[in-house]
Amino acid sequence: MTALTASDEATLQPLLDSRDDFPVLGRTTASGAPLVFLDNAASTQRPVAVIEAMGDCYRNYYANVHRGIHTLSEESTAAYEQSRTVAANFIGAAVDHEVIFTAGATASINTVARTWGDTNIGPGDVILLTIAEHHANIVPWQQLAQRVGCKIEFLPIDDDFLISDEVVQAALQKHQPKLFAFTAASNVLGTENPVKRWTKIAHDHDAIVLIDAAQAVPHRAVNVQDWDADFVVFSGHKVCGPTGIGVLYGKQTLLDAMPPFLGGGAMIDEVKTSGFTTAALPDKFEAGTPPIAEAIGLAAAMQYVSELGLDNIANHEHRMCERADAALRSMDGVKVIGPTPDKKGGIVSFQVDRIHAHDVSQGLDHDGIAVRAGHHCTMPLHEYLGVTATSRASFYFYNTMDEVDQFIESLAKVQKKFAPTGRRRKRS
Amino acid sequence: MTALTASDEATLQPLLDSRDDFPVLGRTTASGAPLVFLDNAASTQRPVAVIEAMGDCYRNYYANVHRGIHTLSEESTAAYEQSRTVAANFIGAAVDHEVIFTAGATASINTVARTWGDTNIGPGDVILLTIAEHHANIVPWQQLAQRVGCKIEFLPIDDDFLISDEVVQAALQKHQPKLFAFTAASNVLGTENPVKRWTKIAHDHDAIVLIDAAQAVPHRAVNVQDWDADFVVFSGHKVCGPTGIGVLYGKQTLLDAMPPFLGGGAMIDEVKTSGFTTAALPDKFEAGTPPIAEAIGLAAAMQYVSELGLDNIANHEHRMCERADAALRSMDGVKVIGPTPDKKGGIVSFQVDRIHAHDVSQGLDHDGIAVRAGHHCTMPLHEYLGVTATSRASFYFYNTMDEVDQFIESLAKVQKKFAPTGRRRKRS
Amino acid sequence: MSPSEPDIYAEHVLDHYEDPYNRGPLDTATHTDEGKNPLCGDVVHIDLKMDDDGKIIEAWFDGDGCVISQASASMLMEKIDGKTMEEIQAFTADEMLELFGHPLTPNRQKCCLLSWRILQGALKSPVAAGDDDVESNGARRKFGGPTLGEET
Amino acid sequence: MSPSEPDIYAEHVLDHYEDPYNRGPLDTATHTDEGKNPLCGDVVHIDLKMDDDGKIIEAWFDGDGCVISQASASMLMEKIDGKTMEEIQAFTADEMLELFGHPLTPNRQKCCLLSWRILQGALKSPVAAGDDDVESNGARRKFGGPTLGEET
Ligand SMILES: Cc1ncc(COP(=O)(O)O)c(C=O)c1O
Ligand SMILES: Cc1ncc(COP(=O)(O)O)c(C=O)c1O
Repeated sequence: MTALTASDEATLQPLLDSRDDFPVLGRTTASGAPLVFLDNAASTQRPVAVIEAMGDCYRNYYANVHRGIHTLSEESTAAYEQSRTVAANFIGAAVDHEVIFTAGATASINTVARTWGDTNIGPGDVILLTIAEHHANIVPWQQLAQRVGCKIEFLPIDDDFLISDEVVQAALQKHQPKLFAFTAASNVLGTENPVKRWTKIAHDHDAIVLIDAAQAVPHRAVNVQDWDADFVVFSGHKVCGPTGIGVLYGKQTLLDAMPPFLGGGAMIDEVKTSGFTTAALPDKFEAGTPPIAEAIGLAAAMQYVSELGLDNIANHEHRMCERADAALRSMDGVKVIGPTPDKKGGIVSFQVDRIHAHDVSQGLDHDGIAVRAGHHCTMPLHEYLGVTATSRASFYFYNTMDEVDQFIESLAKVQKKFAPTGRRRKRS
Repeated sequence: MTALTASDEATLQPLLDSRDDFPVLGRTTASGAPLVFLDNAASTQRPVAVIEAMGDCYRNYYANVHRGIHTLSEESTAAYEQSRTVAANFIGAAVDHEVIFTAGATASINTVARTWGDTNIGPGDVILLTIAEHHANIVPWQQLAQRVGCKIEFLPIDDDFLISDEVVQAALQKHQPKLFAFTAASNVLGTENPVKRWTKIAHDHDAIVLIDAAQAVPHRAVNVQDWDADFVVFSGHKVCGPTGIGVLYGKQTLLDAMPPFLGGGAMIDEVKTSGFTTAALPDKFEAGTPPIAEAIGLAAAMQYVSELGLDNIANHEHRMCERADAALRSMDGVKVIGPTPDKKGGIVSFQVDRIHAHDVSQGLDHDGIAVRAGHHCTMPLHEYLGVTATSRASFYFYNTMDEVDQFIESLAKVQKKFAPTGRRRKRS
Repeated sequence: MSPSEPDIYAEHVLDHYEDPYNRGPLDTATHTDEGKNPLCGDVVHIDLKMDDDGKIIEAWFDGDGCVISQASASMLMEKIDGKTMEEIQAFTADEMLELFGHPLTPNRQKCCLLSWRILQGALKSPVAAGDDDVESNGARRKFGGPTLGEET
Repeated sequence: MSPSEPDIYAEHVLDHYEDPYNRGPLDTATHTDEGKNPLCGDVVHIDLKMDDDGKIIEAWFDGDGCVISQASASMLMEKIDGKTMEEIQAFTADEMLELFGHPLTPNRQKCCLLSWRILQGALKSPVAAGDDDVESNGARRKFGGPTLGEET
């Protein structure tokens, strides 16, 4: 692990100070221990600014958006559309209406599968995924396969938990997929895939590219135009935003050519008893009353995160990851599931010999440390690795090196606690 | 209009007092006039209790739900599932897992159309709707028709804006629809349809029944078991709850037999590279991270509304509707679009001769009064009635008789303001 | 009207509404288009007579809708009289809003821009080309891009 | 362990985990079932030997999983030894949680109830009927009703 320079310390301070903006970080867990929240890959916490932005909407100017002529509706509409602008800027979209607000990353991928997928994928066509995808980026394609009879191919990972450009290239060559859908950062391995390079290779093979950026957008600067990806999805709740909202980014030409998904108010141009015509972007994909307060909360979250600086965030997470990774690798009976820290963001998954991940998690919780245990919605990856469950510590900017150390210390205790001691059951 | 009895006044007081719980009701509009919010059919306002319930979740115990072993996840999961119980009780569902949390009423109807619809409706099958349906209860069926080739029939309304049981009976007899989907209360006409009776008639003709209860659940006591409806949908934001959440209620036997809709985390039992199996209810229909804080906010809203008493709310709304309706009908050049007050809830739509609905709305806004103008997502109804746009005042429990009077007075002013006066354009 | 009245119903707006410039059909039109804002039901029809150099000799509108949409159409007809095709094509949406002269909220801007959109469409729709199929929804088909949704 | 340790890892739970009652296969089983909780990967297999009167002569389990799932399976085997089919069928989920003896959060209750579910399944699965097809996911197929979801 490299030492902190003076300039590192300067950029770190605002991140450490940010803890004060997160009320929940001050609490204790069931056992009375102070909370050490290392479950950020599942969902992050909210700063007061986000909670207040939504409260402010409800307290001061809320009404349904779209075409309301009265004051509140005008104000709500303006705030809702301004949130779209913020989101578009945050990910570097060319125009605002390429940003569609959905219920979350899962809803976003399903939208693409049911619209672009149903119209462009046919029997025998191939969709290429990686074995490390989240269920959200597997099941919608398996459902599409049930509907249209396409095939799904999975890119394997190598012994270092990585996928080389050559493997990507060869698979695209061999399968000629219509779609290559992959995660920008694995929620288990932590691996950060080279999105721009793979997108280029895929485009060279005429594949459309969908990026699951659920674990990327919150943690490093993302520019969808630089990536040149066709579709990009992520969730609000993983970037300090509210639940109930996510984003589907799509290139305008693609979105324009796609049929609508959900039918209802706002997505129509005209409805007659004989049929309907579709509204222009973004309304076309936003049927019904949208997540108004959630969009406003998400914009506040993006502003908050931007002010801290995504490069600073990425650096700090990386350092915590390095420290945790090194410590775990040095422990007897602990195995890190994932590549070396230089290849990953702030996620470290691991297994402890002879202790089930649930017991690890429960044991750590006793010391206040929150980590996830299970298959993390990546059963194919776990099956591929030959394990049923793993434990995962995942960091965000408000975590500290000290918390990393507490986590490691507690894990050592847990290991000891569950070590076999030749106990005997009471014979009745 | 009947006079208030002493007991009416006693039940009214808590409703009037409730205004203090809604910060937004204290504000002024663009012109500086105090807000009179009569746009409740589009969306209602939030009491502090709801805003705080969500803030409390984020400040004190938020984490992603489902299978997290750590303290915060256990607490969030418990609160999320407790919200389901509250919602199930609120609508009288037999078991909690018949309540599916969705993104809203629109998402709920689309879910039924894409799952139950795609598997049970075929070419030539008939879906019966009424001409007064919201686009949310029309477009998803038109999309289904595009996919499977079914037919859609619309029940007309009579000159009194009503549909008689005989017309319902005859249409069911004639068309033998697989599905009868209708609104419990029209968002334009205000008509409250006899849900229980029509459901019975439909069941006698072997039709499945879907109730769009978006305008019913917030305004009167609803019991889905008493209705005996197969599917019931509504949105959180129309019952003082947050945006970004709604409910799909379905009878367990139907939900169990339906394929899943959105694919992803939580809705699966097992995922392999070769395919997936589906989780049990309610997870089956709740793919991905659900609207956690929104569910908690919705439960708080339901508790708030329950404490005021849905019968009291219905009574009070009805009185305001009577007063507004009578006043509008007595004005020259104003036409009420909808049945007499005894047939409707707290919604009055109207047209003013020679003044476009947008100008009416803008004119009223100048006096602080917020009403909607347009087709209110019911273009087929408007086409049927031969009008392009109407104005709509819609009441909720926090509105007052006094506000009704202010609205009527302002409307008279607007009428005068836009009356032709023989003006001449400046000739340049 | 009282001084606190919203500007958008200012005297000269209402004047245009009640006493519009060139409202009615133009039988000798060389270019024509019609479209609506289905979200509120506003309709505008524009007939233009252009000479061989692409200069507007006569510009007429007809329509149905709110004060904003109809008054702004009247102002636009007055404005373009005698202008060339190029000048009209260079006339931006922002300039249209400026022509109206009073700040409009986003929702009402759509009302104001309806006639501007139809005008741009009319320039590309010579009468000979047959206009039957543009009637319903023609404007929308020609003018893509983002819109505000309908009301709920 | 310190006194503040969560009860669910109390001495007698860990005792059952390390020194389980009747863990292993039973070749003479008359009834058997197996199932897993795919959400966490816990697996439990149960072999029962019942006499003609439906009384349990021997009850054995095998499995893989967390302390709660395996220790509770051991407790359950100990408990049902010598019981009749009726007695076991009458044994409710709540009684199973009581048998475990320490309050469990909803998520961990599922771990504790896994062996209880498989036991109820085994009663209905005589060995002769062929068990090959119940292996994967059998429990889920037999035990419907609501579940908590998987983790994200
Ligand atoms: C009768 C009716 N049905 C359905 C809806 C759609 O609800 P949402 O926009 O919340 O999905 C509405 C609200 O606009 C409505 O009034
Ligand atoms: C990589 C990845 N993709 C997709 C998702 C799904 O996100 P959501 O549950 O918010 O829809 C997640 C979060 O669990 C994730 O980590």
